[in-house]
Amino acid sequence: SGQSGGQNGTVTFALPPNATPNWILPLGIPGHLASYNSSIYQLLFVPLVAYNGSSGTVAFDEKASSARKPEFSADGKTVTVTLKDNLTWADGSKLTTRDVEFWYNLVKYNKTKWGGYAKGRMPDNMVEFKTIDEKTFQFILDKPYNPEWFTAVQLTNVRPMPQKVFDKTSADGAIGDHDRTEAGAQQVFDFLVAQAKDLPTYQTNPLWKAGNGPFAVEEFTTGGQVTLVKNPKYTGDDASKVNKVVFKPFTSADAEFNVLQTGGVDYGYLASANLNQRSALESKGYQIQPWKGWAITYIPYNFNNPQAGPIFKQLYVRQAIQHAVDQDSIVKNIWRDMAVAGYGPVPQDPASPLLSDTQKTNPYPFDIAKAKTLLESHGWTTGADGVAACGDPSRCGEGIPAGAQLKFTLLAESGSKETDNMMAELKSSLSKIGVALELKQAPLNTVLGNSKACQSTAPECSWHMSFFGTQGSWYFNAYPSGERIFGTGATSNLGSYSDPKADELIGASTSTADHDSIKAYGDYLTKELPVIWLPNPVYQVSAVKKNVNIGNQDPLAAMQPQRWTVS
Amino acid sequence: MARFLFWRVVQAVAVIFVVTVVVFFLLHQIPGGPSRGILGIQATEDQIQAFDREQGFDQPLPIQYLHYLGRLLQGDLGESFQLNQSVGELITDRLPKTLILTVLSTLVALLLAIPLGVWQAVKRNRPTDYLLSALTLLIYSTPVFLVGFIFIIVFAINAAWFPVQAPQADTIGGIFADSQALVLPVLTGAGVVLAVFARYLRSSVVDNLDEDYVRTARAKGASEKRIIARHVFKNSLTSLVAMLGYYLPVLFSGALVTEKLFNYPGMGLLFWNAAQTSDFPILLGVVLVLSVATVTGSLLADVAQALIDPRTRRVKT
Amino acid sequence: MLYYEHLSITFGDVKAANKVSFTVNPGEVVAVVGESGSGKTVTAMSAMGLLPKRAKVTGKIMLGGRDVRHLDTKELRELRGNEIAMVFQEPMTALNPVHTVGWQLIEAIELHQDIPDAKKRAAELLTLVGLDRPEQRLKQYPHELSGGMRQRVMIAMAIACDPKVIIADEPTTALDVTVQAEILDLLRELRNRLGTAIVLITHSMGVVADLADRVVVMYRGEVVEQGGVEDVLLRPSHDYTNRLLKAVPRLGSGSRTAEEVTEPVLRIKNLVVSFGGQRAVDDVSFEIGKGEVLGLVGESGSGKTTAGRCAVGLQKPTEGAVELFGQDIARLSTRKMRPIAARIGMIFQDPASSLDPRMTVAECVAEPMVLHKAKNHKERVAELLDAVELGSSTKDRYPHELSGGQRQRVSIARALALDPDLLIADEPTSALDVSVQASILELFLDLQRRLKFSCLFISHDLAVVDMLANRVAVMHRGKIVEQGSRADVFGNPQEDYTRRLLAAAPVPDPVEQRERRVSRG
Amino acid sequence: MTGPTMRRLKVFRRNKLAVVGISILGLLIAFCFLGPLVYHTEQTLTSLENSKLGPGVNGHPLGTDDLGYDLLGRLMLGGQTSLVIGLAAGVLATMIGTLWGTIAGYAGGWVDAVMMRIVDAGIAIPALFLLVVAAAIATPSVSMLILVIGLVSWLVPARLMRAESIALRSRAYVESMRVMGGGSVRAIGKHIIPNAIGTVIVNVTFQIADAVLLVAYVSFLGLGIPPPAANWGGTLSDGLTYAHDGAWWLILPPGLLIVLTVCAFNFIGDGLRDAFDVKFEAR
Ligand SMILES: Nc1ncnc2c1ncn2[C@@H]1O[C@H](COP(=O)(O)OP(=O)(O)OP(=O)(O)O)[C@@H](O)[C@H]1O
Ligand SMILES: Nc1ncnc2c1ncn2[C@@H]1O[C@H](COP(=O)(O)OP(=O)(O)OP(=O)(O)O)[C@@H](O)[C@H]1O
Ligand SMILES: [Mg+2]
Ligand SMILES: [Mg+2]
Repeated sequence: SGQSGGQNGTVTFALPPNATPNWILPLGIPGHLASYNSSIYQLLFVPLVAYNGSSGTVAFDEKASSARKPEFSADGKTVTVTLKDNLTWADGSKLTTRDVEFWYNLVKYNKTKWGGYAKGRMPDNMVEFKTIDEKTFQFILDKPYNPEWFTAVQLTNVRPMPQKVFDKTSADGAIGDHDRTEAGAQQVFDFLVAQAKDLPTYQTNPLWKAGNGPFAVEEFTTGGQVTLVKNPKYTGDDASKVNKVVFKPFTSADAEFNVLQTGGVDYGYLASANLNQRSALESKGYQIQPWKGWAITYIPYNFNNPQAGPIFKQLYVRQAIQHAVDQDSIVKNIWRDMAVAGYGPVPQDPASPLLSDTQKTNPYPFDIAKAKTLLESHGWTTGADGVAACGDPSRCGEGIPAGAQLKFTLLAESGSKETDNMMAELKSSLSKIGVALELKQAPLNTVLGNSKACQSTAPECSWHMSFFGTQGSWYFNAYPSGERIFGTGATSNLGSYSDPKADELIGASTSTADHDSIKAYGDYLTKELPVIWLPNPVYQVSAVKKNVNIGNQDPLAAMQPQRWTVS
Repeated sequence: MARFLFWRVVQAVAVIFVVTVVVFFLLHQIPGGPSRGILGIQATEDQIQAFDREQGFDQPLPIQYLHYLGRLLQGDLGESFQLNQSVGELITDRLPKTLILTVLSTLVALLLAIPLGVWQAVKRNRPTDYLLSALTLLIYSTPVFLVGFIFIIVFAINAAWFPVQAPQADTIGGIFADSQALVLPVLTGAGVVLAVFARYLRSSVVDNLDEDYVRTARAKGASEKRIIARHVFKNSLTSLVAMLGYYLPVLFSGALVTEKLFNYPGMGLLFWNAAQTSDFPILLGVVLVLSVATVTGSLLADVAQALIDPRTRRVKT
Repeated sequence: MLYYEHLSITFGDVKAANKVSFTVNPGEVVAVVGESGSGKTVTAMSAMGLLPKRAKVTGKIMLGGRDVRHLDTKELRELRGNEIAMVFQEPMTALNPVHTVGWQLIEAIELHQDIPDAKKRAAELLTLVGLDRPEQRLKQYPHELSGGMRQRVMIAMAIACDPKVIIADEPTTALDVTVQAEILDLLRELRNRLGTAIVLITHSMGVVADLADRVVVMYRGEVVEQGGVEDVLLRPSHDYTNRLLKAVPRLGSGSRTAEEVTEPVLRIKNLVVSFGGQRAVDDVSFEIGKGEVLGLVGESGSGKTTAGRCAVGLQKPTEGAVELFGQDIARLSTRKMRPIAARIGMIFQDPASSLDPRMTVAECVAEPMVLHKAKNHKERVAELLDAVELGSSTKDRYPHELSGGQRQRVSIARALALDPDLLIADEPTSALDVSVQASILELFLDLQRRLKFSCLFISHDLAVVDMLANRVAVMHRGKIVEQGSRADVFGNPQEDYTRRLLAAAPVPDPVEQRERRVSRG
Repeated sequence: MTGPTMRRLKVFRRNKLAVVGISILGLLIAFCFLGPLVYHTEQTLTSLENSKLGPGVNGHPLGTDDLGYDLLGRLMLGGQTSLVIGLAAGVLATMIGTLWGTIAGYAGGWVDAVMMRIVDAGIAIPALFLLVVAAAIATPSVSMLILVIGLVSWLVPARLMRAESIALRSRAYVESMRVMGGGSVRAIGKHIIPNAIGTVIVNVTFQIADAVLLVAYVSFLGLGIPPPAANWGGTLSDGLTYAHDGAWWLILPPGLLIVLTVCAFNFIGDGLRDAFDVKFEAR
């Protein structure tokens, strides 16, 4: 069945297991930020600023945005944004600055409930929203910012919403300017969230039919099946070329692969373990297209762990460990080339002008002998049990007692063959330099829950290393700065890495406009090894029917189905 | 009888209470807590704290439990952390699906196991019996996931006799309408218990054939067929049905595998995914529903035995 | 009607029946008697073709002119229930527990007859066997009926198709004498009315005397004597028949006397035991003096065993008190109970189940000594086994390797192991045939005379009690209706129930029994 | 002692399947525990360049798996885990279940009610749940799996033994012992458990077979012992990942070994059931 996909201009897209869409309000709240939610609602409500990497590099995508490229004042403290002229909401009214202000007010007065909030960032860093006219407005910022960073990382979160439909406090309440007072904004926010929590009504609730995007909801089941149809009222310049997109949920990757083999989906995926089936799938009318991710993958060291921390703080130890990771072999044999070796904090594929030369060349290539020498020259000797122990504390480094062993536990995400094998390989190759890893496995959520940034005295600080990157450890917004993962005290800096120089470089990368600042940051952390760098796997290995043209897949893990074509 | 029933119900309620306590406290022994995992790596400290406050994780465990119990007594199973639905909704959504599959699987297993077991009993300790014993054991000892996998590869992908997925409809009518798609998952599910039923029935029929009433029936001039069908069978079946009550948990674990392989989102999968994402309210809800089902099952089994089958009152030799 | 000619049946090496020949004529009742295991049941069953496949059969079994052995399955089925029917020994298990009585009766009818209203016929049959409210009975399950009722249902099933021959295998062993009398009357009436031939297998010479026209005596698989009932019972010619008849205890042959109880070993006061509201024992009081045997008699289910169990603390009384050696056992802790336990012996109703199948005879007998840390087990065990006339070869055998009579002796030896002052013996002989029973009673009397222990002797066999007891208590529906010296109770009963009981007990003399029956009315 | 033992042996030997079961089990044990002494392989260091070699290639009789481990050696190693877990968990479950059920049945009354409601609660909590929680709290290891599997599977033997115990406690030989002044410990230890030994032994074999299967199931769900430890179930479920590649040698051998083990124990169980069945010879 289904040898020719995309019948009647319909494309069926396979969702990954356990990622069923369940949120529709363009304001995300914590816990409902799965990428498929935003992928779907941004097709209904056009974001202010969209980035996309399908052109080959990650760049501003004006067609998918509701504004033209924002302009920054010379002092970097004022952003001026002009909305596009042709976008209208479903009721025919035009998109205006009021709709942006509505969003801003809701976020300003409800920032802690909003999913995109982090202290010091939006809306904290926006001092004022200034309406210039119906189509133009300004954000006044608290200090100068790198325009590229601010647009890519901050403004992408702004989602204009139809104020004339949304600005009410109950389902049959009157539309008003409730958002302009704090109390009113909170009521409106709560009302909208409550509506969004009523999943079974997504298909019928008029709120969700008010959008201005290229698609409209036809079906949104509690089981996670979502059908979007081409929005006939769409007035922008990014109109859909397909009639219908069906997002189909799957209970497991195996089940999806079985369906794929019978041609049951137009745009699906397969595990890299099944890549040998490539020709079989191709003969069934599929094309295999790796979907690269704008991400990096790594294993954090817990620098605050009382025993292992002092060891991890030694750069030579981190260097020795990095030398012992055979990334090329892992990429080739375990990921079957569906991953790219990673040497530093900036995504390496697709290529970007932000990548430093040091990171491109890999300062710590796979070299067991060198790794061993590094350890031995610092006073470590391998014992009868094959584990290196510190024989000379004066050379081992500060805080490492004599007899301390290079024995660590690594808590890794379960459920993926590739990860299992990568961890087994890591254990095996580290054992060759006298580093003993004890592997533990747990579901992703448990791994994350267990790998908290912590004070060394806290009981939850017992973890040594953890891996949660089966699909990439960290996905960047359009601009790959590292303030949230390597900045001192940042929440997602799980291993509590702290280096004043790194903090300085990070600060520069987010506030100055040139690419040198981020390259300098990349160069430093590539050498400093705040984590074990690992190959970054693709977002997914896609299998797409040959008659469905999806263009390049967006490394930011978003989708532009309106640009797909069916022949 | 009424008194007996009353006490058994009281005990059943106590059992369910114990189950909720055990499950609740066990869940909270999982180190790390659910918030970081639920909110994702990108979540900020504030959000994590807000989440913990909202869910009451900052309170002592017994207090949390009392809150849970309080809501439970009002019929509120809570909200899923992650799925944007209430646990009650999720379960009413998924339970019928799993029920369809398990009930059909059990029926099919019984339909196959009954003639098999009876025939083996009639031919006991003869080559046919040995052969069938070996066959049922073979099915029994092949892990479910392998059975399902083989079914899919052979009958769905290569031969294309059946669809690779279980019915995808959301309504019960829709599921039954797609009956062809039910075949493979139901057979896989049946495999789990078929052998157990067949073996159990065989020994039960063998025991019953030794009973004196069989001799009485023969003396009346009843044919062997009639004796098996009308006399022995009913005796063996009542004990088999009594056993079914206790097989719910086994069926449930089997359901998970079938649901995963055949893209059929039921209770097993709901539970499994919740376990993967530390979605405590769902875990608690599913375990609660299952324990109610199991306890009711065993209660019904006990009552049925006490009511229908006077042999349970006799001291067995 | 039915005749066996040189019938032999073997199971492996066991010759269960050897060249058996006898005839049963229409309207005639032939009793088959003989010791346990002599082949009575297998011989009878062979006529129905119901022997297990292992059995090897030679000879002729002629039924209505056809040899049963040469019939095919279908013909056999036509025969069973239709021409020849059987009433099995165990009414408890012979009925299917999950079907109603009506269902099973109607099945028996419809298998052979095409009657439009089988249900009505079934009700008629129940009336015929003397059950009241037949419509209601049809809807009941076997476990809702008493043993006697079940036995009658079995008979109703057997006569459902007016068979020409009925085989009744010990139809009354499980029943007490009053019910037994009713069933025998029923069988007699059937024979008289329908001219049915009846083969009656039984241990009880009283039953034989009551019902049989002719008697066949079997011994070790062979027929040793047959003839008219008066000839065989009154003028036996074969040695075994003689022995058998001698062993039958007779009422009125007892000789023991009663004295005033001075120093009671066991005293039961106003004992009540209820099971779920039903009073199994209802306000019972009695005492047993030193060296005295109290016989406790009464119909089945009257509460004898329950009273005995209370006496040793196995059953908690609902009301009332039990005093052993002057101490109220309800007030005693488990630890204080131990020395008292050492002074009591108990023989259970069923000898087979009171011995642990996984212990040797020596271990079984030694167990009380182990429990009370007595010394010199080995010698004592040998001594005890000697006393109950079990050779030393039995010492290392397991219970299942012994015969019923031997097992009974082991449990007597065990009960006597610590030289008890009180023995509770609950129907110690009910499971045995008369010849074995006789030797055990002999032994018991001998031991009791020598060791002078007190004894509560429970039995529903009046003749046995007559032989052993000093005093007798009669139980009926949980109450003691009469209590007194053996001679008074049996010789001059005051209570109506006692009189009925005595009258219903059949005597093994056909002439006398006929007279008794007539006078009973 | 010789009498019944010999008789049982005779009955057991007459059951041909049981004899086959014993032989298979012997071979399996030899394969897993003696095999590695003869056939040495690398089972800790991975060898990615040698991954998934077919049978016979590079001196690997059964080929290699996805990490380059020699499969034959891996099956021996994995068999040790599977058999040890199966045996230990089966025995543990039966031991706990036997004691628990016997005591509950013997004591009766409210003790019985409480103990059996605990069993009910145990049955009502899905084993899967306990496995998931256990895996989240501690890393799965051989001893942990034994413990968890043992703890989830003692419930059925407990029910069985309770029924036996109730039947046996009212047997006259137990009562007579109590009349003689014996206590509960002796009643349970000397009379009840020995007389239910048939049930117990048969149950052990079934428990072991079930435990072997459960280990496989646990591995399939990713809750098994992390690498480089191996067990048959893990090898099998890993192999399934490559089934579409046609890597049959990763599936067939472990699958066959599991089937053989489970069948062997069940056959033995059947034989033992007959051997301990007093009615058997009468049939
Ligand atoms: N199915 C059987 N298999 C082997 N031996 C049997 C079988 N049935 C009966 N026997 C043997 O045949 C012999 C005769 O048994 P039968 O049942 O006829 O005795 P019986 O005279 O009815 O004794 P009872 O008075 O105790 O009922 C016994 O030795 C018995 O052990
Ligand atoms: N454990 C029990 N539970 C309920 N009812 C019981 C129990 N034990 C005895 N009974 C009932 O108590 C009554 C007396 O029983 P008991 O065993 O004392 O009679 P018995 O006089 O010894 O009879 P038999 O001569 O048949 O041995 C019967 O109706 C019996 O059904
Ligand atoms: Mg007999
Ligand atoms: Mg009694």
